[in-house]
Amino acid sequence: MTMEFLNLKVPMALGGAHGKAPAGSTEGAGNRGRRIEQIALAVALIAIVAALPSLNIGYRFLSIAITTGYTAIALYGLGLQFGQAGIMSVGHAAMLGVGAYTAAMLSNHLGVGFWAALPASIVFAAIAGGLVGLPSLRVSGQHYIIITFCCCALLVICLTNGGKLTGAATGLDVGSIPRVFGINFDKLFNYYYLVLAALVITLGLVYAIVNSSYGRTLRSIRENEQLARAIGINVDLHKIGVFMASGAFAGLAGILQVYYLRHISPTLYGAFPSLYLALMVMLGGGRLIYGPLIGAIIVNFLPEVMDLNPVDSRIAYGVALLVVILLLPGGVSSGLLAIYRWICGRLFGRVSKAGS
Amino acid sequence: MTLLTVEHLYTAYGAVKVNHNVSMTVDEGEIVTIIGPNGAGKSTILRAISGLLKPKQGTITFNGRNVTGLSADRMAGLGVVMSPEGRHIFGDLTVRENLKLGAYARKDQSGVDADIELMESYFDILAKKRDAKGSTLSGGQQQMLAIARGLMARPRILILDEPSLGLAPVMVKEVRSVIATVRDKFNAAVLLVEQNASLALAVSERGYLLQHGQIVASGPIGELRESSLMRELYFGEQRAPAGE
Amino acid sequence: MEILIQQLVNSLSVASVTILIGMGITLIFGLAGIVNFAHGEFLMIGGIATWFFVGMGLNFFVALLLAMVVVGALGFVAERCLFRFTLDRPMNGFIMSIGLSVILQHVVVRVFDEFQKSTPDPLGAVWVVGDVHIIAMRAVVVVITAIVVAITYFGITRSRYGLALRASVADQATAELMGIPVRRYVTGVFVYGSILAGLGGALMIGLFPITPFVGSVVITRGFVVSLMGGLGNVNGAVLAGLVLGLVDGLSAGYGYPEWTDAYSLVLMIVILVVRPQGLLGGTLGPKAS
Amino acid sequence: MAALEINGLSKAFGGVIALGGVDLSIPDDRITGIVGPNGSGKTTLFNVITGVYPPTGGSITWHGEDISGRAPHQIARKGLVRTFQQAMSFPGLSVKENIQIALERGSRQLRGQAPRWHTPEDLLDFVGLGGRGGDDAGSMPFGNLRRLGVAVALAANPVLLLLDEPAAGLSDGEANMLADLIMKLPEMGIGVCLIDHHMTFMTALCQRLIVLDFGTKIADGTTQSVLTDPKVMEVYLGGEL
Amino acid sequence: QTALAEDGEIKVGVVAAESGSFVSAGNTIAAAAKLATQQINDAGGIKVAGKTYKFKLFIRDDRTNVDTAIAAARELVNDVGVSAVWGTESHDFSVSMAKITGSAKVLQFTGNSSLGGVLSDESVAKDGWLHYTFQTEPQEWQRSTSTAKGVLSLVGPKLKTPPKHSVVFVGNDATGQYLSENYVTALKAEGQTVDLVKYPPDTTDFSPLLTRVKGLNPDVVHFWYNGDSTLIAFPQALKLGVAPAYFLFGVDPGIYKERGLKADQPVTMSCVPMCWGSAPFQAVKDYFEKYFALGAAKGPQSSVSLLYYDYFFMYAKALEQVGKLDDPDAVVAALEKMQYQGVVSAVPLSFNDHHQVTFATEVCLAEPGSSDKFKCAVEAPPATAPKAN
Ligand SMILES: Nc1ncnc2c1ncn2[C@@H]1O[C@H](COP(=O)(O)OP(=O)(O)OP(=O)(O)O)[C@@H](O)[C@H]1O
Ligand SMILES: Nc1ncnc2c1ncn2[C@@H]1O[C@H](COP(=O)(O)OP(=O)(O)OP(=O)(O)O)[C@@H](O)[C@H]1O
Ligand SMILES: [Mg+2]
Ligand SMILES: [Mg+2]
Repeated sequence: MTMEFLNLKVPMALGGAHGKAPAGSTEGAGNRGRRIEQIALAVALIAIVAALPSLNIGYRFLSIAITTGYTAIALYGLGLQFGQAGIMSVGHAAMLGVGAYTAAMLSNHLGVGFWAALPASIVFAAIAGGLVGLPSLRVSGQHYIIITFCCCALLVICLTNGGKLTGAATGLDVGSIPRVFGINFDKLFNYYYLVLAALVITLGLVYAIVNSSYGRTLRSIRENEQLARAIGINVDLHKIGVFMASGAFAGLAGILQVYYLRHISPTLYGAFPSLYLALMVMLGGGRLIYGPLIGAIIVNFLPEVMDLNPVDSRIAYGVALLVVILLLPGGVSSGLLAIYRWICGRLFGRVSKAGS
Repeated sequence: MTLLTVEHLYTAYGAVKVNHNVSMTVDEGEIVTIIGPNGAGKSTILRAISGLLKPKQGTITFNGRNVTGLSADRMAGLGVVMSPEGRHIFGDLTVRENLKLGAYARKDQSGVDADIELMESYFDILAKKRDAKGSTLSGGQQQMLAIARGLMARPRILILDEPSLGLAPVMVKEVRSVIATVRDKFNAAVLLVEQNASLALAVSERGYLLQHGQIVASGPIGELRESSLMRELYFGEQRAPAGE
Repeated sequence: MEILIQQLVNSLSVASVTILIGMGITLIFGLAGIVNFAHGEFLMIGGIATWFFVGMGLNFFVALLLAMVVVGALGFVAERCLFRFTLDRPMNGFIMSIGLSVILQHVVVRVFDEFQKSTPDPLGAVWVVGDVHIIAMRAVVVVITAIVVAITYFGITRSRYGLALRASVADQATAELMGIPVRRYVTGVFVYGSILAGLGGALMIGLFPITPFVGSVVITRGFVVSLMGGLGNVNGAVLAGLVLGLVDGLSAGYGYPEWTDAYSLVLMIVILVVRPQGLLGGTLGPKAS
Repeated sequence: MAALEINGLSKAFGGVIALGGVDLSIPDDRITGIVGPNGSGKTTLFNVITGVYPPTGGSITWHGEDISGRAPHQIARKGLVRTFQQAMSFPGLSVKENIQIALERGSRQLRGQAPRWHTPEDLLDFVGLGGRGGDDAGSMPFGNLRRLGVAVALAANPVLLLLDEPAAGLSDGEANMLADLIMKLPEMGIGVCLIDHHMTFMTALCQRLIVLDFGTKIADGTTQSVLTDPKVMEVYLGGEL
Repeated sequence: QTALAEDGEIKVGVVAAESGSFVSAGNTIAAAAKLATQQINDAGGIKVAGKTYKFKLFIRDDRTNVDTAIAAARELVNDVGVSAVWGTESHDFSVSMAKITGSAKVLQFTGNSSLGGVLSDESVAKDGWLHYTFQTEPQEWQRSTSTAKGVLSLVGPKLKTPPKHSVVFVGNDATGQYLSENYVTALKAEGQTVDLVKYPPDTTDFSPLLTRVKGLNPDVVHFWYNGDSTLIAFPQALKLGVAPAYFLFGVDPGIYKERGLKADQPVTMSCVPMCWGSAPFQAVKDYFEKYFALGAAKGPQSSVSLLYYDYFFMYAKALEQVGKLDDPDAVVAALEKMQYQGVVSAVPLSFNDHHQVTFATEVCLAEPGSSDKFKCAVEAPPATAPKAN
């Protein structure tokens, strides 16, 4: 079906609602100059972020940076699922929950520590992602969104009533991460670097996926399932695949979270955290490589920056969100990118040709 | 009497300019065809006239009234009705409901049922599939429904974007007679974009030839068919460069 | 036996508030193509407004009407200033509505406070039949719901508006070509749905106290009802509301009480997987590609 | 035996019998045309062959293998690739990426041959969309969209290409260019089965025509003989061409 | 990492929810902390080794978000360098925070009843992770027993036959799960047969569950733990005629009166820990007068402030006793031994060897048919944990 017929923007499924890929999106970044630009940007970013702790930024800031880091990891999974395959979920915290609870239960009942639990958390969350994804093969976008919300609520109910196994409503505690190479992860700095490393790996993987033929396959499903099937793409398999990938990243985020908080309980994985995850992806932009990271940074740091009276800050926060969504429908990252391209165009006297 | 006047029309999608300085008229009861290669901007002119797309510049006058920039629903209320390219049937609604919606802007709801019967007599498939969902119709059946739905509005001017698309030859002939009927029975003008040469030439009186968004020739259809561009386009006598 | 009858009576009243919420959502979601997560806050504001007007000395039912007006106006402003601009990107509208819900909650906290608000029971009467207690206010809620359902059914489903709205949500441009003033109708549906939320909130505070945070508790049920019944389908919302009410009543009465919420969630997932278009079928909502 | 053998194929939608027991054999080294009145079951035939709908009865054999009831992607991987009557693309992506996706898929089903097209640009040139790779597939004019549809299907590396009304919306001139393109396919080892109502286009391309009416085959033979068949003239052409 | 006071200041911190879903409890902590530190400072501060110090209070909002709570704790402990922290009011946050405060040897006072579940010989021992954490809510079996005794003794005379069958109706969340166990045991120890019905947190329409309770034919229904939910459920219960008598935990007589609640049945209620609507002791009355004079809101949760107030004075006293500011271990030891006559209790406050405070709970009875006539009792806390018979 021709989508842009009649030149009225056809409302797209709740699932794939970002409209056209913004200029310069990671999708099909073929151009060599752009790739160099991207690598330079990534290196610069990592350098800055790695240098942060030595700038004496304070523990509060560092703590929030850690939260931002593992949240961003989960968001990258959601970003793959939403930005590439076009299937949104507002129950994503449940996947984090599976990762976190896997680690906590292994530690409490079997005495398994962080490093051994790490792959288990990732695998279990991936499986959970695949299972929760199954209904999406039958129901359409917005119906599926509500199903994810309900799955998340169900998980919370199960964890709350899980007795000793899940620690019920009180939740579970975990110990510290065993040292490797003498690194003590109880030190906040070291934990920060651990999360940072995980984030960099995530970023690399996501970048590779998005720019691989697999990424293109996902996008084809997002844009037109029927056509994708007709050229031989196994749509169902890839949908479940992306849910599992998305779950795997959430699992990684989950285990990092539980060993940071050292104590978890079901409410951490309920409706509200899930909504916030969806919100962060939308805010940052699901399709650009830095979108999820920017979303996580905004949501975690904005309340800090706007440290008004708490009630006022919430109101201001909500208003800021409305303004961003209205003015930058592709997310903040696409807005930033547009500004960046504009500046480049000005500086180098060349009009960016991207997307024209 | 001139029914529709388009003067110095410019259109664009964002930064992409499509039509430049297009001027044309349609008289009452007249059948006019716009002809032009793929991507020339034919559909875009129709969108601008029917109110789906705001012109960048220029005026559109209908029945002596300046209607530039009016929304599509207002235009439909005035009697400017378009049956869009690609059918756009409401797939979830039944054939009958689709027809009823066609008459939405009409004030005389009493006449609607009679008109539905009339449409069913023009296209008997619509009677057979009365309660079937739009999406289950075959491509050609949908096309017939789209034309009938446009007629249901009893328009002053009916705008048809490629009405013969996907119709079997026997049905193309049917459409030809329906278009004639529109004028004779419904007293309406017809503005047509049509790639099927035999249909366009058979029904229309006048034509505009469009290339690169601009009108390059106009006149009685018999004269136009002799123009070289027209021959090239409709009869493939010379190759037009691809991808225009 | 009395307990069972009492549970059935309860279910009916639980169902009616659910139906009111679900109907507003099903119309806004299914026919205006807007996913409004702040619908729960609209309801909360309906309740708080009622509380405020009752506090000013007005009769409860006068306050209820005023609350409907207030929430209707709120809906009008929200649609015209916000959702209008995201019609083509429902997911953005959805996220925006989350922002709106945060704002509304905290504006209420700011203007009043975060504590529970309650009004005295407007009727106070309880009819005891056998050992079954029928609370007068709950009976009134059931009756009002029935009236609203009837009005909505005939106003939207039976009239040509219903058809026009279904067409608009399926294909906005073509609907406009048919002469349907899509934008105006979308506003109309949104405001009507909001008024229903206002009514729901007012009736709710007639039954029990509410806090500024009650919206997020009821919203899920609203979405569940609208999807279970079929988007945009008034009958569907009624049926789904009754089913949920019954499931809640019976599972609370005879199931494991701590799993009460889970029964309806599982039921909904099963229904949607078996019948993706909902029990009675509906629109596809914001156009699915 | 022809590559695609269809025996007693039927498909009913509730009470509507879209296909009522069709026997066909379609070779994969030639161009075969299918015509018929609107609603006669042509698209349904393609839909059933490519696995969009399961058949109600009958069998479909592709190179000796029964493929009825298989999933669409499995059938596509066996070399039966179709286009859609409503021209389709991946609208949010660039034209180039549209083709690249299909090329990558197709290159996994090479069946021992060398790839025909190495880059999206090769294919774009082939269908006459050269230089349009950067366009957004969602805002293309109709005619180009049709070409893109054909290009995507070709990229998926078909053995038999099923085209549903590829010339709809094209003028005679444009249809001629498309015909030239399709004409080249059998030489390249791609069979074509084609539905269209554009008769000059069909007569130019097909030596053999199959005519469906009410879900049954009413004629099958050389184009010349079919088009002069009085029954076909009556139900389909509505008199002389 | 010990917090050293400079310029005669002792930095102390509060982490509480000033926004988000726990806001109504969280605000009371901040209010109590401001009142206590202001009083201590105005009265001349704390004298340590001949020098006078004043409390400098750092209040951090956790936005009812555990990540923010942790960031706030990290900031207070590592950046600001406080020597003690008060808060938070929710279990998960307290536990996560304790892991930060504990390893930095910063004292933490938290009025979190379910913390009792992790305070053990091991965890509060010298190298245990809760060595520096003190629970400022009474041990649950104490509160449960004194409450159960109080309820039954007030309700009993009002009923035709002494109550035998109690139903405990409780929210199924962390606190609810933990608390109800103890209360059920306490009721059983008082000779009751007990049924426990848990409702999902956030329930708004309780009628189906209350009808279930009614079907159990209880003599007394105990709405346990969450005052806000109780205030929603109780009027519904009255209309459904669920039981001949009720107990409302966490509902203050002040609220009962303000809401104009009224019942033909005897209704008892208790507060966490003392009621502001019908304060049993003059000290408590005075406290609430000052507290509300500061502009704090009157709500079901107002009393929670008392779980934090006294401990500022205890901490100040402990510092004075130790005579050093840089020896948290000595401060802990001093607190472990201390008897302090606070506002919240008629008998001196003291911590047991699990760092849990001991005091009694006040229970009030609203006279049937009235919303403002109360009869209150404070049962002395029992010496040992009850055993169900
Ligand atoms: N939604 C859109 N956004 C951007 N550009 C568009 C959009 N729709 C059409 N265009 C561009 O406008 C130009 C004119 O398109 P239009 O659809 O009017 O052509 P047409 O003459 O009707 O062609 P056809 O015969 O193929 O239907 C084309 O170059 C097309 O790419
Ligand atoms: N999904 C469906 N549900 C019900 N009926 C259907 C469905 N799909 C097709 N039909 C019916 O089957 C018949 C054959 O339709 P089909 O689309 O195959 O026709 P066609 O030969 O391709 O016609 P056209 O030339 O108009 O495209 C039609 O009567 C159509 O209404
Ligand atoms: Mg066109
Ligand atoms: Mg067809």
